[in-house]
Amino acid sequence: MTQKDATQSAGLSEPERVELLRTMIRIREFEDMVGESYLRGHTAGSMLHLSVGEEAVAAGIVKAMAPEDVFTTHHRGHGVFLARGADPMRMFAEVFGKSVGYCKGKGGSMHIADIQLGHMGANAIVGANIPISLGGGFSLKYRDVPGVSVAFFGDGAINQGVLYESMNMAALWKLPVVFAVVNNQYGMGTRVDQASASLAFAERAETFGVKGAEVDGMDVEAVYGAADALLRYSREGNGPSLLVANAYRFYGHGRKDPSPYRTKEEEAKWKARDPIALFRDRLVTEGVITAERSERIGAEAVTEMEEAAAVAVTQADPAPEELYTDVFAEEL
Amino acid sequence: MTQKDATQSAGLSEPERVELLRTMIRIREFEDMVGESYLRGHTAGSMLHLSVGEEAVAAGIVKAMAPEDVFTTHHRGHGVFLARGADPMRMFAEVFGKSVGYCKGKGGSMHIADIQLGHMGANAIVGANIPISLGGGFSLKYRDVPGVSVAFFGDGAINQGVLYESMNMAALWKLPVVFAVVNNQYGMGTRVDQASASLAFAERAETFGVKGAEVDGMDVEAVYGAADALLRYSREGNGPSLLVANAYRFYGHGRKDPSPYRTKEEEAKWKARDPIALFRDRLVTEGVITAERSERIGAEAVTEMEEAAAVAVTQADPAPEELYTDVFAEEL
Amino acid sequence: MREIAYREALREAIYEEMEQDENVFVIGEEVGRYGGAYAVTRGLIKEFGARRLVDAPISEASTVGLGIGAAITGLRPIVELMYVDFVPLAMDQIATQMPKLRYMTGGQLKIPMVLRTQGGTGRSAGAQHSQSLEAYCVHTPGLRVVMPATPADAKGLLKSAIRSDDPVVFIEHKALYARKGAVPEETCTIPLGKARISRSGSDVTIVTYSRMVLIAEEAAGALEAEGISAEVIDLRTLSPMDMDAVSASVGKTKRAIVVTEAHKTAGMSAEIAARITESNWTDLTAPVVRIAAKDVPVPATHLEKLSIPSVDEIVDAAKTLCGE
Amino acid sequence: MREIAYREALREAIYEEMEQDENVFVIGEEVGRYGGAYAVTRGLIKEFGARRLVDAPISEASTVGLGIGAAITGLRPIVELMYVDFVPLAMDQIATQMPKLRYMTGGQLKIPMVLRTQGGTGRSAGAQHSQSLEAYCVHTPGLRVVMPATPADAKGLLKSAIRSDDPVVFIEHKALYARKGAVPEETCTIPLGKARISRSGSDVTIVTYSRMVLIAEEAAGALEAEGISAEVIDLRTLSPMDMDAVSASVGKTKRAIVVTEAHKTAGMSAEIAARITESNWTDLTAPVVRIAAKDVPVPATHLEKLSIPSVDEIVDAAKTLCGE
Ligand SMILES: Cc1ncc(C[n+]2csc(CCOP(=O)(O)OP(=O)(O)O)c2C)c(N)n1
Ligand SMILES: Cc1ncc(C[n+]2csc(CCOP(=O)(O)OP(=O)(O)O)c2C)c(N)n1
Ligand SMILES: [Mg+2]
Ligand SMILES: [Mg+2]
Repeated sequence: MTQKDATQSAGLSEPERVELLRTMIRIREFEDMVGESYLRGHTAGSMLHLSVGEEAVAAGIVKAMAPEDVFTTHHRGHGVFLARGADPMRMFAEVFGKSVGYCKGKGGSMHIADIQLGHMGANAIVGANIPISLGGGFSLKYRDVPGVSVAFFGDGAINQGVLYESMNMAALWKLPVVFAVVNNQYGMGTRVDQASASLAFAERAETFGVKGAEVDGMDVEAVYGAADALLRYSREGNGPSLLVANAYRFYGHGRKDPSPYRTKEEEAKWKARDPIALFRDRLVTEGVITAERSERIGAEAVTEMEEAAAVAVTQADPAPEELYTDVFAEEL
Repeated sequence: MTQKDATQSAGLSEPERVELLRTMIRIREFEDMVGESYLRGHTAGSMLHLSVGEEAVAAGIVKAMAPEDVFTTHHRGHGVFLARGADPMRMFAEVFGKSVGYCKGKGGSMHIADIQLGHMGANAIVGANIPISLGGGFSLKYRDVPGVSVAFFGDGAINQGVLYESMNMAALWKLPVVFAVVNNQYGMGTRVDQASASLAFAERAETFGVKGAEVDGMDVEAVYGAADALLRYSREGNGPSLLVANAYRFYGHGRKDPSPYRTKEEEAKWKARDPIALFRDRLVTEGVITAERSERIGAEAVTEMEEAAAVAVTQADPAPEELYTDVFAEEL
Repeated sequence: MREIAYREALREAIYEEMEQDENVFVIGEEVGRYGGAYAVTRGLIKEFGARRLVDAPISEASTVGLGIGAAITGLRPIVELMYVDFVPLAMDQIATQMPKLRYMTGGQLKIPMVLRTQGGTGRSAGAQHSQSLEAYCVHTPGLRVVMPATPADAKGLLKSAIRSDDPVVFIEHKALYARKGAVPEETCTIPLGKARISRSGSDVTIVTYSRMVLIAEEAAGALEAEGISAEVIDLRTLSPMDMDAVSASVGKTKRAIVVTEAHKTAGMSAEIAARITESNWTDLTAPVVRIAAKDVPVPATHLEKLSIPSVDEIVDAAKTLCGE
Repeated sequence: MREIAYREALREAIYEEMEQDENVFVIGEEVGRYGGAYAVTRGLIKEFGARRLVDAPISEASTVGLGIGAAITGLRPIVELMYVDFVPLAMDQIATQMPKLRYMTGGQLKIPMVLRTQGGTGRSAGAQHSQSLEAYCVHTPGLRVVMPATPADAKGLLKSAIRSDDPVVFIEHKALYARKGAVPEETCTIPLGKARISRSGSDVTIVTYSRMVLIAEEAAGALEAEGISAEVIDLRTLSPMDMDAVSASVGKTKRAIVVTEAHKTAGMSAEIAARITESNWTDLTAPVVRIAAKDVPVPATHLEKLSIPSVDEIVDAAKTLCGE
């Protein structure tokens, strides 16, 4: 290890930091590309929720995860899944409704899953993935596997009662469950403070016996640091934890939503803290990478995503018989 | 007003204090009597949840309520309803499944209601009355009526997600809703700390923007004082509040449950703080009533309940046609 | 007559009822500022303010409960659930509270409340945003269930639903919002519980509702070209069901096809078929044909369309029925 | 053969399966220390400890969700809901997650999970503790639904349900727990999806399940005295339904009565009647008779009994059917 490799931030080595940047850029490019495909009519479904602006949350938390960990996401979960190692072609294919998609095209953007990668499923019902992740944590502990179960959900899900039921159960049995709140400030057109009377989410978690923390969701290393601490805490048998990561969705709720409910000033303020630009600039300033290298990473990501989308779009639709398969594991 | 009348405790006059004692004794006698009737097979239904031991909570909170207030209860709601002015005969009749019962015998013990008295219904689904009371509070504010809406529920309901959804909504719109937690230490055979990882319920409420307080539920004046403060707060437009009143159910979950899940020592400890005895002794010690008068109140209550039960038991069953009525307000 | 879209017809109904009754209010996710996920309540907040167009947090169970409590105490709530797929989140309030409180309290509690929602396929949004769950509600005594197919019915039935003193589950269809149709200018209600003969015919009766009325109409058109005269009955209200209208039609045609976008097993197609069989036993020349969604979760992608009834299926069934 | 009670048969099934598979565990309110509200799991915590008999807080939705997550990750949960009336509280997990996750993920997620609950009338506990909600589940593709009537079936079917790799809703009946019946000593499973001829007969087929099997048997006994030979079919599994068995019987008797304790409209009686009509059209001498609970919330008090099918109703219907 060279001297330079040993320079660390939030405990990360230089190569790790670069990879984190690459992850964020790849997410951004995937989302932009899938959004464009959507506008061009390539997607099968009519709903597409992009996580642009939230890359630091996805990359930072997933970085703190171990191979044996499991997770679920909400409907805005592409970023998390990509960070976890998803194959973009199969993701595009799923969104396009193709048979080589992660779910054979039967799920679409809102139901992507890959049990091999510990992805127990994106979920289109706000909050519904939370108790399922609770069960993942229960199972890890029951089977004595040293993993954690992470539930990713939005600020909107904060008001679904199952969150509190699940926090209580996780705390009661000291389960390795991490509640990851991707607070992008809005649930559709409703600003978080228009839906939640109190924003003291981390303190609230503590009153359920859940360790709570809040973090700047635009700073990937801050997210990683906070997530790493909480995941460690939960992994080591201390019980559940909750992380609120404050970010912003740069697109509307769906790809076509012009977001008339928020001001241009607010958007500009948040976009000025673009998590990718912030981190890239930091790495450049600290001499970890050059501007050129960062641009190369960007260009590579563009190529990767273009190619993946191009391959996906030509794939076959599921055969009509697929309508009837996968309902049950066993026929009776 | 004589000098003596002016002597007050928790702001209550002597006659009020005596009435509070009478209310508690009447609840106790009703519950004992209905329990006996149950054992004799007079009740129509098989489920009977008695509030003996919780009289101070019912009497104290209801004392703080105004005529325009509305409320719901859980399945253990006889005491609250009696304190509110229910006719014991019609209550017995309902529990016995008679047509003169509050609900024509169609509801039974777990579904008693009297909209005239602001009673929007006992509810047999743990927690389900909470959002209904939220709606009562919404309606009071919408109609500009200076009332509050009180939801009575047990420590078991603390783990139903709707409580948190409802607290948030009540806080968001500053609704006059009071969440009254009758913490009798058990939900069936499960001790409160076996179901709830954290017992910081009042603090928890605060993190939802709900004013929280906790009180000794065996001391009726303490309950009244705390409830009065919270109801005032909510009535005056400051938003919702939550009161945790710590009490104990002296019988089992149902009348026949021998409560093998709790120790005799624990029972004895709580019974030593019988809310009726505590308050009676205080009033006697303070010279507000004599022991004789308190016994007379007891005897009157016994007679009242015996007579009410005797009348109720001879009433007619609902006619078979009643099966089909009251499904809809309008026939189509 | 002027033509307006289904969503505008609904908006007019809400507007008119809110204007004439101060106790009517709307609550639901995104119903106010945003104007509704399907733009039904767009603009109403400007007219009536946030007091009467209440943006709810994502808390379906408690939002429906709020409506119930408000209804008990004298208001007339219109609660919107953005998708019928979210009915299960509030199912305790919808199935165990709203329809039962009146009965359990011996008639004391009145619940004049409308639960507006929308369902069906058409956006390839997958199994959690494409369902047709009316049977859950129709199977629950104490609920009225309404599913309009046309703008005129949407308006007239919603007005009646809002005026009803009983809880009404009012299920719109996501694929109908933009469809236009003639709707009278003047205020008029359409009574709950009455079916509509959408097309007269003499050879076979097609009983259906909501968007499947369009499919049935299309099938009837195709059948006409082949010399088969199909009568299409739009039930409009599923609970209670207008069996008089259905029976009279089948009495005439002797053949019946039931079409639903909902899953087949233990759904509305079974109930309608069973009732027709009971009421028109001696008329029927063959068993009632049920054409319903396949008993699989609704897939995303192009499979979605294969999962629901098609014009061809109806045409084939009618030809077979009439061919004997 | 030894006779044991229905609840003991269930307990044996759970015991045996837990013993042979470490991944089987039970979670629900009061299932551990208390031993279950209806004493089904009594004593099991002593054998298996609190790790495998998990007392859940009163959080039905999340408890079912926990089961799903545990099932996805390799366990075989038995989740108990104390009453079927609480199914609506967890309805999103039961109807929108448990049965759809496998399909939506293209077969990736396996949900080997049993949701045990109990329903029906018999305790005069009112509309919120006396329901029969099987149709909600049967109408939802992706679920198996089982409703045993006898101790032997309770044991054998529960064992099969626990071993199934698919989600099974297993609905017991509160009025059957104490009933005794012959149950083989040796381990034996009963396959899901197969009906049982509970009584052979030649004049009329009575199709039913769960406690109504007893009522049907009683009616069959009474009918025998009047010279009418009734065949009673106990469906046992409602999803999938064993139509081969039903069809064969009706093919023989030419007459069918369906009896359910669930509400009539849009419930199981409609589906069974519709299927029989479809499969046995040419056999039937009269429309299938549906005898079901009245379409009113279940009342407390003595009215409860009037709300559900009676022996007399069945006898009368059979006599009318056979009298023509
Ligand atoms: C139970 C439920 N209610 C409502 C919706 C409709 N809906 C989809 S996304 C969304 C907003 C969710 O906001 P948040 O949780 O903050 O996630 P974000 O979209 O901001 O990522 C809503 C209301 C839904 N899918 N599920
Ligand atoms: C939703 C729901 N779950 C479970 C039950 C069964 N049950 C009835 S009372 C009860 C315990 C409730 O405890 P608590 O809320 O503390 O009230 P308490 O009985 O102690 O007054 C349970 C589990 C129910 N009626 N409703
Ligand atoms: Mg958000
Ligand atoms: Mg309690």
